[in-house]
Amino acid sequence: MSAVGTEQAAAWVQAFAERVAEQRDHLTELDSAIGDADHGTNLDRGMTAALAGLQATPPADAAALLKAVAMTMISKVGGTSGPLYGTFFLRMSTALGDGRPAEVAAAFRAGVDGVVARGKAEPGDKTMVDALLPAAEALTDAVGAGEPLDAALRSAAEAAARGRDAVTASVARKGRASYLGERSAGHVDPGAASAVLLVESAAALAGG
Amino acid sequence: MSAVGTEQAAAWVQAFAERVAEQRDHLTELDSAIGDADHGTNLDRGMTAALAGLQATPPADAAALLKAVAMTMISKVGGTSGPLYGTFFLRMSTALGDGRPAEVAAAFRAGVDGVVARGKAEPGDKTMVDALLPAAEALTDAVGAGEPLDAALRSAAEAAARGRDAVTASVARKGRASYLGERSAGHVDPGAASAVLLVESAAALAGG
Amino acid sequence: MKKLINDPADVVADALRGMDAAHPELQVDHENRVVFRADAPVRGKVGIVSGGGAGHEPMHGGFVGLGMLDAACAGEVFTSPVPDQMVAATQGVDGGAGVLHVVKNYTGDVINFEMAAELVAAESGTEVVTVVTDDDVAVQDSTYTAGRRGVGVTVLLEKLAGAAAEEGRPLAEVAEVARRVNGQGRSMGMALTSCTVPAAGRPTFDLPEGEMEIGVGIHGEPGRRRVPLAPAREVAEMLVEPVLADLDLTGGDGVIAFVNGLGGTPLIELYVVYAEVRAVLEKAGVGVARSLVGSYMTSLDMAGCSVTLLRADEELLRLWDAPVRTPGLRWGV
Amino acid sequence: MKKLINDPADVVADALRGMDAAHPELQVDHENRVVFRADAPVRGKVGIVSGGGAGHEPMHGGFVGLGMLDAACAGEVFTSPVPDQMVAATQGVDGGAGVLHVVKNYTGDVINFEMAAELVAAESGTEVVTVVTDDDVAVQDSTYTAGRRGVGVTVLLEKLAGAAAEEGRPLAEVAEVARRVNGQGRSMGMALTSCTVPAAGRPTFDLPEGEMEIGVGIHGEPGRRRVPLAPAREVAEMLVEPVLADLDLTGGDGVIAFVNGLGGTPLIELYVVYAEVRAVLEKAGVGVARSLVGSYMTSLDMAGCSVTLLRADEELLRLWDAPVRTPGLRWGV
Ligand SMILES: Nc1ncnc2c1ncn2[C@@H]1O[C@H](COP(=O)(O)OP(=O)(O)O)[C@@H](O)[C@H]1O
Ligand SMILES: Nc1ncnc2c1ncn2[C@@H]1O[C@H](COP(=O)(O)OP(=O)(O)O)[C@@H](O)[C@H]1O
Ligand SMILES: [Mg+2]
Ligand SMILES: [Mg+2]
Ligand SMILES: [Mg+2]
Ligand SMILES: [Mg+2]
Repeated sequence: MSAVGTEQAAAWVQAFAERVAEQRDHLTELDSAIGDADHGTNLDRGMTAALAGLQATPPADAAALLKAVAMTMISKVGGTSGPLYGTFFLRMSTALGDGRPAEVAAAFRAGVDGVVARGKAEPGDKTMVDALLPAAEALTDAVGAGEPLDAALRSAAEAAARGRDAVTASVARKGRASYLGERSAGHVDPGAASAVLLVESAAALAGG
Repeated sequence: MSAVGTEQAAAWVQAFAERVAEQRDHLTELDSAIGDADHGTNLDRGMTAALAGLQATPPADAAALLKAVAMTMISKVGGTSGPLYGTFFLRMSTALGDGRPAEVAAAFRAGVDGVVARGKAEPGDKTMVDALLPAAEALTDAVGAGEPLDAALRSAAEAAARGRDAVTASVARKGRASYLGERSAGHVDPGAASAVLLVESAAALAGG
Repeated sequence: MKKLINDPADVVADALRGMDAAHPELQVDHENRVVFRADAPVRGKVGIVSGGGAGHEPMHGGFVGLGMLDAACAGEVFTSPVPDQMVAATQGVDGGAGVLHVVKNYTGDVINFEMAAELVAAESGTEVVTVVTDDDVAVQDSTYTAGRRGVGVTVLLEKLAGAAAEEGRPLAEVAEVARRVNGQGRSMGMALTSCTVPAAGRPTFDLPEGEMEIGVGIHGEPGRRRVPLAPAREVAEMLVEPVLADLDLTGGDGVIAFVNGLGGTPLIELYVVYAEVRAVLEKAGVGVARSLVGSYMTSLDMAGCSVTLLRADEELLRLWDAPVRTPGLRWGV
Repeated sequence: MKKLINDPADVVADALRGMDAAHPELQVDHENRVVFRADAPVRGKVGIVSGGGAGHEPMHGGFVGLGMLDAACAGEVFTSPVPDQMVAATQGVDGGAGVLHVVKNYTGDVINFEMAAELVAAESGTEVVTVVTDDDVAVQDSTYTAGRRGVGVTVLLEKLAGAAAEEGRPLAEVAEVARRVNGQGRSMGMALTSCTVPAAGRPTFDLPEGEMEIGVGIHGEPGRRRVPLAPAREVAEMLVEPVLADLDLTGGDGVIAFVNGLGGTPLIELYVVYAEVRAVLEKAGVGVARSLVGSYMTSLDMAGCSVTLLRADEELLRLWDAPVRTPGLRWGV
C-alpha cells in the first residue's frame, strides 16, 4: 500500500466499525468498572450510523469520507467519545492531502492533536490520548525512517497497545474515571482500548 | 384450676405474649406468603405494649386486666388483627363474671362472637375465626360435659389447631389473602396460626 | 435489606419528623401521628380525613393542604392506623360542616375507621360520612369476599373531593363527588420486584429475574398471576385492558389517566409506560382529558406501576383543574 | 435486568413520547430531542437551556416551564446530547436577550456544549453565556483533573436562574446568579445499589448486601469508597460533614437544604434521611431557610440519595419563592 485512497479509507472505517461492534460489550464493561457503562454502546451507535451514512451518500474521496464519519460521530453519538472521535476524523480529513504515507502520518497526528485540543488531556491522564499519541509518534517515526506504510501502521498499533497498557496501572486524571481517584488504578481505560482498535484496524488492512 | 382469677388471666396474657414474640418472624413469614408481611410484627408490638401497660397500671381483677389488654390492642396495633384481637379481649372481659369454667367458656365465646361481628368473616373464609370458633365450641362442649377447665382448654387448643389446618387448603375469602384468589390455597392463615397460639397459651397454663 | 432508615421500628416516626421539617405549611401531631393542614380546622368547610398504613408516600400525608386533605393519619408500615388517631384527626379538622372519611377498602382500614366513627358519634356532634374506595380490578368484587382493594383512585378522589370541599360545598355533596369518583374509576397494577417491609427485613415474595407479577396491590401482596417479563408495550395492554373491560370509558369527556410508580421505579420508565398506555387507549377509542404520571402512591421500594383510569365529566374536570397546594400535588395556586 | 421499557435503544425516544403526552404545556421536538416551553421563545427574556444524558428524570426536561428552563436537550442514557440539539434549543429559545447554557461539569457535556456555542456564534448573532456546575465534594477539585461533577446544585440553579430570567433581568445578571449558586452550593451522594444502564443490561457495579458506596455521582459511577451499611443517622453525617467542611454555611440566611432520591429510593426513606440531615445541621449551627425533598435528579433505578446545601441570601430566597410551573417543580402559580 503506497497511498490511502477512498477505498482504503472506507475499508479502515468498515474494519473499525466491525471491531467496535464485536467488542461493544467488552468496551461497555470496561466503562462499567471506571465510568458509566456506555462507551461500547456509544461507539457502536456512532460507527453503525457512520457506515449507513457512507452507504447512503458515497463520498467523493478519502477526505470527504473521513469528514462524513466525523460529522456522524459529532452529531449522533454525544458523550465524551463522540465529539473526540469526531474531532479526530475531522482534523484528519483536512490534513490527508493525497494520502501518501507522510501525509497519512501527519493527518493522523493532526487528528490526535485535535483530540488533545478539545479534551485537554495530557499524556498519562489515562485517556484515549495515551493510546493515540504514541501511535502518532510511532507512525511519524516509521514513515520518516522510510518504512512502508504497512509496517509503519503495525508499529503504530503496537505503540497504541503499549500506551493503553502503560496507563492501566495509573490513576485517571480526566474523564469520569477520574472521579474514582485511586480506585481507577488497575483498570484498562475504555477509550484507550477503543483507540487501539482504531489503529489495529488500519494495521490489519495494511498488512492484509 | 377451678376459676380464672387475676393471676390466671395475667399468666395467660403473659404466655400468649411470649409465644407471639417467639413466633413473631414465623407469623410474619406466613403473612408474607398470602398477605403483607406484618402479622407477627403487629401482634408482637401489641402484646409487648399490653404487658408494659399491665406492669405500669396493675388491674384490679381479671376482667379489668383483659379490658386493659383490649384497649392496648385497639389503640396500639392497627391493621386487621389489632381491632379484632382487641374486640375479642374486650367482649371477653365483660362476660367473664367470676371466672368459673362455664363463665370462661361463655366469655371466650362472646369474644369470638365479637370478632365475627366486627370482621364479618364466616366459617371457612380462612381467617382467625376458623381457629377461634371451633375452640369456642369445644370449650363450651367440654365444660358443659363437666370436664375440668384444664382438660376443656386442651380440647379447645386441639380444636383450634384442627380448625387452622382445615382451612389451609382453602381459598381465602376475607382479608388480604382473598386478593390472591386460588393462589391463597395451601398456605396457613397467619391469623388462624396466632389464634392457635392464644388458645394453646391457655391450655399450657391450665395443664401446668 | 438495604434501606435508608434507622431502627425499623422507628421508620414511621422518623419519616414524620422529616416530613414536618420539610413542610412548614403542615402541622404534624407526632403523638397521634396525624398530619394536619396548618390552618385546620377551616371554618365552614367540610373536613376531609384519610389515612392508612405508611409505606405509600406521598399518600396520604403528602396530600394534606389546600384543595385536598385536611388531615391524614399514618399507621405503621402497611398497617392501618388506630381509631384514636382518626378521632384526633376528625376533631382537629371539624370546621362545623362535618367530616368526610376517605378509606381504602382493606379490612383493617375499614374496621378501624368504623370504630373511629363510632367513637366520634359517641363523643361529639361531628357528622362523619365515610367513602370507601375499591377500584382495583385485579380483585374479584363479590359480597362473599373482602371485595376489591382501594388503590389509585384514592389519589384522584382526594384531589377531586378536596376541591369540592374547598368550594364550600356541603358534606353530602362532597361525599357524592367522592362516591362518583370511586364508581367511575378503576385500576390495575404490576410489579417487577417485591418490596421489603422494614420490620420483616426481607422481600415479601421472590420474583425471579425473568418474571413479573400482574395484579398486585400496594402492600407487597403477591399478584393474581406471574408471567414472563414483557416489554412496556405489552405491560400497558395487560393493565389497561382489564380496566376497560370493567368500565365503559369510551366517548363522553374522556378519562383522567394516571400512571403511578410503586416506589422503586424511576420516572423515565413511567413515561415509557405512559406512552404505551396512551397508545392502547387511542386504539380503544378512549380520549384522555387529563394526565398524571409519577410516584404518588407507593408500595415501599417495589419496582412496578399501576394504571388508573377515571371517567371524566365536566364537573370532575373543573374540580381537577382547581387549585391544590400540598407537598405531593400542587397546581393552580 | 427488570425495567418497564421496550427496546433499550428506544428508551429515550419512548420516554419523550410519554412526557409529551403527559404534559400538554410542553412542546417536544422529537427529531432533535428537545423539550421546549410551549411559549418559547419568550420575547425579551433570557432563554435558559440545559440538557444532559437521559436517566436523571425529571431533570432536565421536567424543569422546563415558567420560572425555570426554556428548553432541555436529552441525550442517550448517561450520554451528553450532541451539539446539533443544543443549537436547535438555543435558537428556539432566543427571545432577543441572549441564552444561558447550564452545563453539568462532565467532559462530554462540556465539550458538546462548547461545540454548540461555537456553532451558534458562527451561525447567528445570539449571545450565549455558559455556566458550568461542579458542586460534588466527593470529587477532588484540581486543575489537573476533570474537576468536580455537577450534581444537585444544578436543580437549584435552574430554579434560581430561571426565576431571575423570568424577572426580565439581563443575561449577565442571570449568569451571575447562576455562578453564585454554583459557588455557594455543594453536594455529596451515596448509593445502596448500582443502577442498570438499559443498553448494558446489568448493574454497572456489584454492591453486596451489607455495603454501600459513598461519594457516588449520578451516572452509576462507583463512589470514592465502600463502607458497611449504616443507619440513616450515620449516612446523613457522612453526606453533610464533607459539605460543611468544604463551605462555611453557618450564620447568615441559612441554607436551602435539598435531599434528593436517586430513582430507586422511595420518599419515605428520603424523609427519614431528611430528619437526620436536619439533626446534623442543627448540631453544626446551620439554619435551614428552605427545604426540598424528593427524587429530582435520578440515576436511573439506583437506590440512594444525595444531599445538597446551598448558602442562601436574601436574593436567592426571593428567587426560590418566585413562581415556578414545570412538571417537576411547581409552586406560587
Ligand atoms: N478529556 C479527555 N480527553 C481525551 N479523552 C477523554 C477525556 N475524557 C475522557 N476521555 C476518554 O473517553 C472515554 C470515555 O468515553 P465514553 O464512555 O464514550 O464517554 P463518557 O465518559 O462521556 O460516558 C474514556 O475512557 C477516555 O478514554
Ligand atoms: N374479616 C376478617 N375477620 C376475621 N379475621 C380476619 C378478617 N380479615 C382478616 N382476618 C385475619 O387477620 C389476619 C391478618 O392480620 P394482620 O396481618 O395483622 O392484618 P392486615 O391484614 O391488616 O395486615 C389474617 O390472617 C386473618 O386471619
Ligand atoms: Mg462512558
Ligand atoms: Mg398483614
Ligand atoms: Mg397490614
Ligand atoms: Mg456517558
